[in-house]
Amino acid sequence: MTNPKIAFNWASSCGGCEIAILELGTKLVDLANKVDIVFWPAALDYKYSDLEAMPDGSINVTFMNGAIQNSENEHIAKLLRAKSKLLVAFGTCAYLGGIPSLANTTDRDGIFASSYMETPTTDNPEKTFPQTKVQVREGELTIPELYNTVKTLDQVVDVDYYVPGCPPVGEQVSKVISLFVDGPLPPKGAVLGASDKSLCHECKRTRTERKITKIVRTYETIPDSQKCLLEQGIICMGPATRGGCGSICLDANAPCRGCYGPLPKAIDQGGKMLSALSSIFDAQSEEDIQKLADSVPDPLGTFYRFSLARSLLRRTKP
Amino acid sequence: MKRVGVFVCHCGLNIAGNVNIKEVVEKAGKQQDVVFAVDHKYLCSEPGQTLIKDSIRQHNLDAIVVAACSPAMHEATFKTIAQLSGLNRYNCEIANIREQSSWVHDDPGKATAKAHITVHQGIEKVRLNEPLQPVTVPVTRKVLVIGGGIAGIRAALDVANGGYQVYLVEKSGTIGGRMAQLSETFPTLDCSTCILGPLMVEVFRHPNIKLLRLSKVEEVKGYIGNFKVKVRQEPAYVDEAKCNACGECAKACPAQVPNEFDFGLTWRKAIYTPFAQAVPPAYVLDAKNCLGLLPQACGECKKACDKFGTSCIDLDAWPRIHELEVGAIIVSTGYELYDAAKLTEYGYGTFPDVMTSMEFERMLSASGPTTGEIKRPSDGQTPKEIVFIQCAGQREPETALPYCSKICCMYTARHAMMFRHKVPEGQAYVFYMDIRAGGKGYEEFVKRCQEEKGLLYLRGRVAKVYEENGKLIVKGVDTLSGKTVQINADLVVLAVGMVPSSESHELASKLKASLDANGFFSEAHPKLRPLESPTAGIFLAGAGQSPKDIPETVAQASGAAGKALGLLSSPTLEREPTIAHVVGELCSGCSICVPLCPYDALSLNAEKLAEVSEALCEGCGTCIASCPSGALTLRNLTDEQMVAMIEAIVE
Amino acid sequence: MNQLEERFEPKIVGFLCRWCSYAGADLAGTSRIKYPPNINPIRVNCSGRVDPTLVIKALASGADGVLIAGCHPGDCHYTSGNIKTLRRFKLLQRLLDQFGIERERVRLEWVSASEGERYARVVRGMTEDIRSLGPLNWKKRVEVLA
Amino acid sequence: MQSYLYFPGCSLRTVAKDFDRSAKACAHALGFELKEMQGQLCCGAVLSNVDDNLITKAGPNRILARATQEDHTLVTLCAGCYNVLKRTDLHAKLASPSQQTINTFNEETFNGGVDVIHFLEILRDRIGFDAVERAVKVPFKGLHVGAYYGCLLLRPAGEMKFDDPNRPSILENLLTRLGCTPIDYPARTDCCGSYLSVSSPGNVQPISGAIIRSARSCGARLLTVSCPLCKYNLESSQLQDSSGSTPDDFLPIVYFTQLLGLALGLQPEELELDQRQMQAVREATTPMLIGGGKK
Repeated sequence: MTNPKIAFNWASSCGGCEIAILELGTKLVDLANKVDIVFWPAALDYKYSDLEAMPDGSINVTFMNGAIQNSENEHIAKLLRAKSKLLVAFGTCAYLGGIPSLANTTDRDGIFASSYMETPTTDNPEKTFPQTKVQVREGELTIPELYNTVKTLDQVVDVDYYVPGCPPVGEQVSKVISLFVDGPLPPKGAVLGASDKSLCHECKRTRTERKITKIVRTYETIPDSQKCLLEQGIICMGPATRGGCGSICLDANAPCRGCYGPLPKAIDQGGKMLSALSSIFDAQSEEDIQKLADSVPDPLGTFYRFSLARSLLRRTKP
Repeated sequence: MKRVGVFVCHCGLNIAGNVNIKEVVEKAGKQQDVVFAVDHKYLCSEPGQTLIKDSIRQHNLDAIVVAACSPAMHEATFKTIAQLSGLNRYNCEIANIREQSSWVHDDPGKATAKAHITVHQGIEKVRLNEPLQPVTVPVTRKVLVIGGGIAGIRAALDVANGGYQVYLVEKSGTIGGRMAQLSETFPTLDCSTCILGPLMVEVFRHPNIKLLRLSKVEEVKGYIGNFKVKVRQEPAYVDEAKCNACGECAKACPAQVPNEFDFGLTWRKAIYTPFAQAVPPAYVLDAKNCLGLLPQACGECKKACDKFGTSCIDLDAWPRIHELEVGAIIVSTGYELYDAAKLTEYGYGTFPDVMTSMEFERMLSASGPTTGEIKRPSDGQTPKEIVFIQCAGQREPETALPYCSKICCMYTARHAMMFRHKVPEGQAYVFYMDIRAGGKGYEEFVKRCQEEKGLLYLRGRVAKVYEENGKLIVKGVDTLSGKTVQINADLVVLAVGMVPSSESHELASKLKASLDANGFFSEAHPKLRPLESPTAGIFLAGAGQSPKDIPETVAQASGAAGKALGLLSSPTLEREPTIAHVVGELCSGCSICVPLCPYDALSLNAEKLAEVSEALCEGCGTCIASCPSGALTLRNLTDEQMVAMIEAIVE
Repeated sequence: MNQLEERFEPKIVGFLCRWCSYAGADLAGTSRIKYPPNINPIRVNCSGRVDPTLVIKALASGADGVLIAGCHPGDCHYTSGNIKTLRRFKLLQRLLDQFGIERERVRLEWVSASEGERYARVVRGMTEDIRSLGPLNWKKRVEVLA
Repeated sequence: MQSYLYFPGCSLRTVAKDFDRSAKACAHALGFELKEMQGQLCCGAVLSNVDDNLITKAGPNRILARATQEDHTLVTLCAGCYNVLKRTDLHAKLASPSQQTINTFNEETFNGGVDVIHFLEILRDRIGFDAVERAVKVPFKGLHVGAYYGCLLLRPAGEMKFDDPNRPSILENLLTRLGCTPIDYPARTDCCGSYLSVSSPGNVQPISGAIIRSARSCGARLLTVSCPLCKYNLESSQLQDSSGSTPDDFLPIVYFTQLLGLALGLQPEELELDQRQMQAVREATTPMLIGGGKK
């Protein structure tokens, strides 16, 4: 029998997920013996035409990372969906929108304005902005159209499985891939390569009393590496975030930022964390409560850093 | 997949008058899982309840929604009928389409639309309800009575006579309360202390009553049937058992203090007995006014007691904390007087000869400052012209008390009559708004006074009182003749209103019992449950709940005692099972929830996962809102149900 | 008249605590105090039950406004559930600011069991404020700016 | 210079120019200015409390709606305007159905939110009587003056919350700082007769006459007021006949701003005090101490 055909592709992403796969190192070689990699633009030379040439459903499983932020992302997503039996949203961007979906706090014009006008290093007196089409002597050039709102993969095509992580950690990646090689596969829609419990469950730090008297930012202190960061006033998304990452950030004495996404029963990762955090504010009077609430830096960016596109509100008010 | 039935009540025209019942029924019938929908004129009536019962059987429903009045009214009734018809009582939901629809919206179309949404909400919720069994808890068969006035005394005696242990907590040095300060009582004019005294003694002697004087409730934990109460008792410095009230200590005491029992019209010593009939019949040392205990400054009382008395004084006594366990609490904290100095138009506090009715009451009393003679505070002369101002600072929503204290018409009539008896040549004027003399023999009594010679009732209010060469000029209006009147009076008596005890707010928050807008304890229902606070297990008696006269107070006290006895009659009681619980496989043990519980019902178990104690949880849901993993849920008010209801509203 | 008919009718989701605010709303009913029908209350035991996520959920699924009402501070039937609500609300306000949702749309009010008139006033005021803001209509807005 | 949005009202444009001008002068001397608001109207003079006669509320609502364009604090001098505008704002806050009717009618939406304050409140709460006292250049010595409040500043007390309706003290406290000897008399909060002077003038004389008698009997040599209508009634009740000639024991009435002005060292002309009034002030003041110079 022939090896299963697998494909990797990236949409709007930083490329970290690609690195996460390369991180498999020698395992990658063993993998190559078990599967045929039929499409992987980031690592090997493929053209979209190769992909278009493939018959529908001919790929066993495609790992797609990155959010959907422009017409090209969407086009390829649809193409890969057609060509693949199984489509996996690989990495937090594809799953929840990730960092790119913070762009949902503005829109195309806003992004253009800041990138092509406002940044101090930009000098653009002619006010030149990207055009989807431009006529040159050789003919018409086109580039993809940037969207106003960043979407998750499953907001444009049907997705079978999700793998969280920014990026997914090494051993989880190999587990997930081998799962597709050896099976058995969980029911459709499952989140793979992550725990169903929050990071607190695997956190080694000690907890004493759940209360927050003061919000402290990471640059303001060197936290006690043994004690719960929340109790030291550092906003740690751990309580509202899936474990499974091996709590690498916490081991580096840095707080969890929430990249593994919401817990199975949580309606909205940001909302849940906001409630958990404010519930344990150590303040009774309205003034004190106001002070603490005001001292939380950038609530939207803090609580929805990785999940804005998959949140209840999805973007700021248009 | 449930089979839901919807029952819509007309409530006569209360709902049907403003809501299109037919439309509500039709729309309800179209909702998912609804297999039967019907309306009835009065669902709470016997035929109405039978209709529900029969329909449940016929259409073998396993959940019902009753669209009627507020759940505060008949939720229990409808849940019970559901249960009697073989349903689990928690598969019954109430949709409030009266108080919050038909009664508050003018446009019938809109009221109907809202009623429909309300019913839809109920359907969505009941579809996801799970059958529950009540939580059974034991009952501590003892009662705490707070406040030793006539209400507390009556209630304590009734419970004690019913055979149960009573703790009677009184903040002052004696029981008796306001009634002990009264001279006579209307309408029969019998001497107040003569009828109160024996009851006080009965309390003192009763084997089932433990009297804690100089005591205050410090902390209340637990819930109906199982309250844990901390009571702080200040030391009397006098051994009740030994003291024979000889009074030698007071003779010896050098410290003079204004006597609060006479509203400062007389003096007492720092060691004293509030009044002759005080119970317990023992002296009290008031540490605040003693020349000094720590370090001991004087000690004359102790010397005197050791010399002539029973050497029962211990100046090194300490406060005591009593930890009581009771099943029911009766609140009888009584009333105080509205601060007359706030009524600047009458000049109380500025002019010595303007006094309150209670001060006048003391003056009438044979045990009072003037041993019953009427004299002007300013110069001790007998007043010839006296003005009584009723409703002083009452029925004045803008600036003072919005309500009527109910008893002033009666005692003012009595005061005026007593004045006439004591000063036959005197002339009394009574300014009133209208006479409220509802009660047995009351109207007749007021009539008698009004017919007295030298006693003039003027219907109208007093605008201002001011002093002019030795007289109090009272300017008012007589609305019957339509003329303004001016009276040059020697004495002015203000019938100031009753206000709840100044400590009732603090006590209420300890008891978690709510107060009304005027600071009186609120009852569970103004008509049907006037003896109970909305907080289960807490009963109300006397003027702490609303202004009352003595007969009413006594009646309510006996009623509250009856309620308490009813509660104690069974060794166990059932509690609502709609409480929090943890879905173990979802909990990560982040323990955000643990410190949030006001009842310490949350803890981490052996596997370091959150756990709820069913006996302690009251089901407030604060922990649920904080749970970042959705592992905590409130039985029958889960997030899924909340979302379903939200969608029913916005769709 | 015509203009009255075309008037935009806000949809307001109410979360009323059972002991104070829901009782207050009932009192408004018993006293026949009129107020706009734009609010539909959900009865919760304590305002502390109201997870900010549910408020966000309501706005996201089409509500024009959300009212959370509980006992006055110090009067909470469960001692201090309302204070926890206040903590969550203050932070939620800042989050909604960032999402561009006007403060008038989400309010936390203390309404005691004896304040029927106050409840009516709150609902009137809120309905008017939101009416002048216009519909929120979140789902549609987001789709339009895909 | 701190500037307050100011609404003078009709009387201060006509019969009570002296009140308006003296107040502005005092403000200037005390280091703030009264900036008149745009689009003034009559305040309506009386606020109807009934719910089926809203027209009287249309005017004040317009005024406040317009004031919000410029500021959220509005200063008044005339006790009448103060009473009407402050209460209009309170009623508007209730968001009652009738308020919506008014707004629809006015086509100017106003739902409350203007802090209507009286000139006296600036002195007491914003500047502070201490500062006022420090600014006094020519303190009065032994000027026995009676403060007359009338009703509109104080009542309805629940809404005005200006001072104790029965024993007010704000004017006395101010006068003391100016070196005056305020005298207490029972009638200082009685009604002056108000608009009866229009509908049935005959009834005003006894009412305001009693006030004058009460003040005089308690030793007042001068009365000070903050309401043009009170001033009118109290003065006219003393005139013997239509000729307007005054009796010898005529008790002069001045606005509190005029006394304040004198104490601040302003000239009688700036305060529009005529000869007769200045004469009265001098007579009422212990002679050798007139304008006793710096304290």
